Amino acid sequence: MKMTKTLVFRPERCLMCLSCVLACELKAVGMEDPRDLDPNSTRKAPRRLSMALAGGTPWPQRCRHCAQAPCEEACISGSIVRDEASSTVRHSPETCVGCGTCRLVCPFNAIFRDESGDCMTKCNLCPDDVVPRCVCACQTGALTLSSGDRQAQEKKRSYAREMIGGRGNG
Amino acid sequence: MAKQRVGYFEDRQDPEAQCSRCRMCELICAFYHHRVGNPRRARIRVVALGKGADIPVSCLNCEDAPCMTVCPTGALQRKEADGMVLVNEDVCIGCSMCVSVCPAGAVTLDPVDGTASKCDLCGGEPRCVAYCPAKVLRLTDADLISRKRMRTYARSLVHTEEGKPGEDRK
Amino acid sequence: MAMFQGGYAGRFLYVDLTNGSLQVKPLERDFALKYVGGRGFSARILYDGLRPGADPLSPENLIVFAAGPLSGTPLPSASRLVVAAKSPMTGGIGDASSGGYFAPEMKYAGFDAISVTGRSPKPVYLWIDDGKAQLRPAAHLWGKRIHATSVALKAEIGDEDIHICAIGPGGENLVRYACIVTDEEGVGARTGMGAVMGSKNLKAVVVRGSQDVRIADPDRFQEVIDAYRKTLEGEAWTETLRRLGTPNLVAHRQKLGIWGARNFQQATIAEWERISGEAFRESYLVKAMGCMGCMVRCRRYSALPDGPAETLYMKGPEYETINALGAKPYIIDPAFILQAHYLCDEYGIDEHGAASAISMAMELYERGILKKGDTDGEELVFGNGEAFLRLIDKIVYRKGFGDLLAEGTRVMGRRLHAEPYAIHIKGQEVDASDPRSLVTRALTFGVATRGSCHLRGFPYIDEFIKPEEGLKYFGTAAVSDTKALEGKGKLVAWSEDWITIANLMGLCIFAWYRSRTFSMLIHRGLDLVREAYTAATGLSMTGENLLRCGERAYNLEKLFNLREGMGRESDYPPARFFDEPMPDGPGKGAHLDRADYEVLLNDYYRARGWDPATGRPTPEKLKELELATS
Amino acid sequence: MADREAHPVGCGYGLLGLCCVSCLQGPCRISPFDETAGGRPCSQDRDWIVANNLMERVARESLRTMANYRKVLEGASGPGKRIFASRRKAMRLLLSPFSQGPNPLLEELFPEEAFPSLHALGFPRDSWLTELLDAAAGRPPERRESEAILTDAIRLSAVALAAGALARELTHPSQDPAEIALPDAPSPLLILISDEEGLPDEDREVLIGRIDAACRNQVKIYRLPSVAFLPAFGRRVYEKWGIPLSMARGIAVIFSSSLTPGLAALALGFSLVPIPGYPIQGSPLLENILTQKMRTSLGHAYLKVSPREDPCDAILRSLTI
Repeated sequence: MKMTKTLVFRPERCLMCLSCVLACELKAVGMEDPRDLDPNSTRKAPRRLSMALAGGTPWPQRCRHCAQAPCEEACISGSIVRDEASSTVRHSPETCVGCGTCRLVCPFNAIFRDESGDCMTKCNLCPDDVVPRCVCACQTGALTLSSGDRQAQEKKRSYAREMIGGRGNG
Repeated sequence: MAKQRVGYFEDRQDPEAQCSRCRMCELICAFYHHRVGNPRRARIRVVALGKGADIPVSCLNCEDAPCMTVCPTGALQRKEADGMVLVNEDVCIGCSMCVSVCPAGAVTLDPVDGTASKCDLCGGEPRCVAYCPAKVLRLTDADLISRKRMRTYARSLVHTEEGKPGEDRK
Repeated sequence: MAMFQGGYAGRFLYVDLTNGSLQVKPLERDFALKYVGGRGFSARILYDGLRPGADPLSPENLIVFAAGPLSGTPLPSASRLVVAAKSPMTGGIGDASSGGYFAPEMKYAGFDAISVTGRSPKPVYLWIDDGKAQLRPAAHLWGKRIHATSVALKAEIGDEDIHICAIGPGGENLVRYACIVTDEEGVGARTGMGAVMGSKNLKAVVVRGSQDVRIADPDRFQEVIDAYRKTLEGEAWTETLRRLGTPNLVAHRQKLGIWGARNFQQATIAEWERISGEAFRESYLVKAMGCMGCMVRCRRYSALPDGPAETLYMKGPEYETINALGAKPYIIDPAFILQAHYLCDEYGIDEHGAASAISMAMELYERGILKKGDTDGEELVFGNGEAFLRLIDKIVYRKGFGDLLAEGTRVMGRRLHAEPYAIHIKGQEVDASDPRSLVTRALTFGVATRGSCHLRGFPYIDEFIKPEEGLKYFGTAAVSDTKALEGKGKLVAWSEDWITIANLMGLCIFAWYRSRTFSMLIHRGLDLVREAYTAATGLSMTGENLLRCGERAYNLEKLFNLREGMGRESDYPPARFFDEPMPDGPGKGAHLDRADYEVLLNDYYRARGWDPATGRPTPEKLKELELATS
Repeated sequence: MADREAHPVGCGYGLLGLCCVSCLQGPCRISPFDETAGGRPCSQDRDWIVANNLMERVARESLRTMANYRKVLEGASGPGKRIFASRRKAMRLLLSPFSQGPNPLLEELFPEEAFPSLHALGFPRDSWLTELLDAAAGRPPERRESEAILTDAIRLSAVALAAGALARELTHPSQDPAEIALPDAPSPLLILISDEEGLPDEDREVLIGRIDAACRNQVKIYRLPSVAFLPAFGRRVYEKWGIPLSMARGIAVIFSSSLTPGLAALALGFSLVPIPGYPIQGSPLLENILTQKMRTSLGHAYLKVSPREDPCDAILRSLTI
């Protein structure tokens, strides 16, 4: 889990425009443009990313790709595997039997049952895309692909600057 | 005794009594905890702001710590009422919620173990304080910073005799 | 990785800029045991990789960035990086070392050494991210000064925690004595490594890593760290070093009267207090800085108010800066020294190179050999600061007279038929002091493999070694008498091997190796390093083996120079030190005696086990050092 | 955000018309997939939101047209511009909120026989302002069916079209619509209208050229400067061929950044190919009304062009139905 890419969220930039949610759903049904949707089909897209308001501040409810993922341990069919190279927890729908134990153990309610298939679904951080679809759709840069380490360093930097009163020695 | 943390106390008039970015604190911290040389796994990081401003930043031991409240598995706890917030490695699942909410960015995920890693005061007598060649890191109680800033603010309100505003006014 | 329990990262990176190939090769165990690291690796790689007679500024040349086995470990002051290549100044092997954070970061990225050859068609920089290396276009960085380059790189990569080894406009325009600047602070200055990078169109090497540097035996390593800390308390040398940094030597030079002022025509400076360590500490010092893990913190960080609004912040003046920019052109003005120092670091050229070339031109101008017409109308008299600054710009962009100055004193001597005024050994300007009154110093400068250099041996051991220690280690008590010749060969040979150990391990010569008492020298220099190496890497190492590794690396460099045709005749100080007596100061009237120097040189060659006539290591010595291969 | 070109990003909700900003609790964005998602204090469903967005947009646009109409009307009452008092009174009535009963001018512009689809869809009863106020009265909390809102929008756009035609009549009396040359036998017609003269746009000209070239042989192409000609065109078709527009299988391709011209043309009986398309896909019900239901009941319809499809193919496909 070295200097790898994970989703980093900056609440002060989020407008709750939900474009990320729509982009993720469109990717789930394999579409590029919402207008291609067939109006009569009642197929629901699996909801892998949703935005919640935690005490007034926006908060993306999604898979956080934990290092020791409870869902990985709970999965009876072994279809949830943590991929160290890209530090993401990958779920493969083919081998999933749809028992739902992962949904029970996930502390973030980030795993849902996929209506169309009889299996579960969660965010796999768009393995085939260079940049995940939700990051692409976010216009204000609230949702970005960087490493947790760098986010911590940025906060340390702003804290340090604030601590010396911004004078930075003249 | 009051809650403790590692504080940075510099004296801008004395060239030796300021952080000289030798990063010995990072090296010795990583060595004490993980027995390796790797500053990225240290729990204290020196932030270089340029123009001679280098500030070591580590856990502030907040009163109601956001990392404790947001941790889904309760891995971040205080042993005694006024002790340091400590990480329980076996319970931590590496979801990096604490990394997102920590105001000073002092909590990071350890690149190798994948669990949260933050300052734990080395069990009472921190190594970074012992090994800092400039002796600018000291074990202080957590709310000292505010008193110091109150004093500097008060001093800035008082006009000195020659009519020049207090040195900190700038 | 499994080959080493710790210390070594176990991987070398070989880069060929012509076809952009990046190869990672493992580090063999016996290669590591024989050449240890740093200058050992670079000497071996250069010796094997280069054919004799290759032009230093051609794609054929090879530049090696090498870290030591102790770089990256929490051992204090294990921060030195060695950059080596065939030198455009001397034509032999050249290396420069610089402190800061680059070598440790290289280890965290998983590489012990990086070797770059070939020339890239377009400017590029090498970006090493946690074990993966790639070449990225750097056309937008070409022509930028050092600070601007690192700001642009940090913005492009989007991370402040990266470490950069870059060249400035000086290196790009192939100024012979261009230097390499790491993290805008550490300067690998001597022997023109920047020009080699410039000739390869390599603007910078940028590195970031998060891998562990493992320690084989952590508890034992902890003891070494604590032992080292104990040696620092109450050590006079480290106390002055922390208070004043290297400029504390200004007072020492004035006391001994060994300045190289006015291009070595004057040995003392009347108003030396104006440029002493105390003066700089009073008016310009911001704070003391330290390289990675250094508990001595000799680095200075100064601020020079440049006009009402702007203040120039810079890594402060070292003693060499004051000696080069202050004494040689005899401009005794601290503000000027800082201004010129800031320019040299931003442009990426070596202060000694520029100062020697300009002060030689000043001497030729005062003697009438150079007219106003030749010097683009500059009034080149000693003490003319404005002309000096203008000439620096001309040197960097090779405009007019600057183009000749950029070639260095040796080439100037040939072209202007003024060899006696070119004070250099093997093409490298004499730096630290005037050795005419101190015999060991002269020998150390003379035989240094990278040209005149005070960091190759430890010239003033004879000032504080006690006679009984001399007897024990060097077989003769006369060693402690600075004037005597006897035993000095063995002393210089020993101190060269002993200092090479620092460059092998990646340790800093000031913070770790310097001391005013010989017993502390041995304790820290051999015993603690042996302990640290064994604890870190798990490979057993003894004191004698350490010295032999140092000797092996040194002999390899000597073989490289011999292969380039630099035999015994290149081990002589310039004619001025023999013919002209010291004009003033305590050593007034002293000059090197040719006969004495011959005796010294023969003594040194015999101590080294080299053939006195040619200076070539004898086959027995090569077999003893297991260098018999080529 | 790295490969933005790979996924051209417009706001998905806006394109579908599912972003409702009509009250201060909003904006609420309804997911096209999940009926219940997207917090809605007013708990309206998707169809109502799409219809409401249509309505608000048409209302806003008609304001501009009617303001222009009023300015022309005041200008026309000066000396030397003789129009019969009764006609001016009727014209002014088109704007007043208190007019009772149908306005004779509307009858004159849209005769029953020439435009049966307009009468079926929702013939504007009296004046613009009454239409607007009735439509506004239907806002929440009274629950108003989305279909009703759609007919309000059509009625409003028809009035706006009428006002546009009358204003043109006053400003360009000389242009006699009669000389539109129609072929003798009824045959399919293609009307290319671009009312964006003010905004030069090469892509649009190129597209028009392509459509022109592609459909030249199958259909008779007319290039009209603005939608105001359509009522006269419809009447002309009825006089010459005796059949109303919707049976004449006329297709109107309208390049416009506003909604009203297209909606009015659709009401008059043209099959509509709007470029860019209208935000109605968000509600299956409305889309169904404007496409299938209209096709079956009235013979012409709104032709949906999917984003990556070339408009020429859509037009050719609709010609063959």
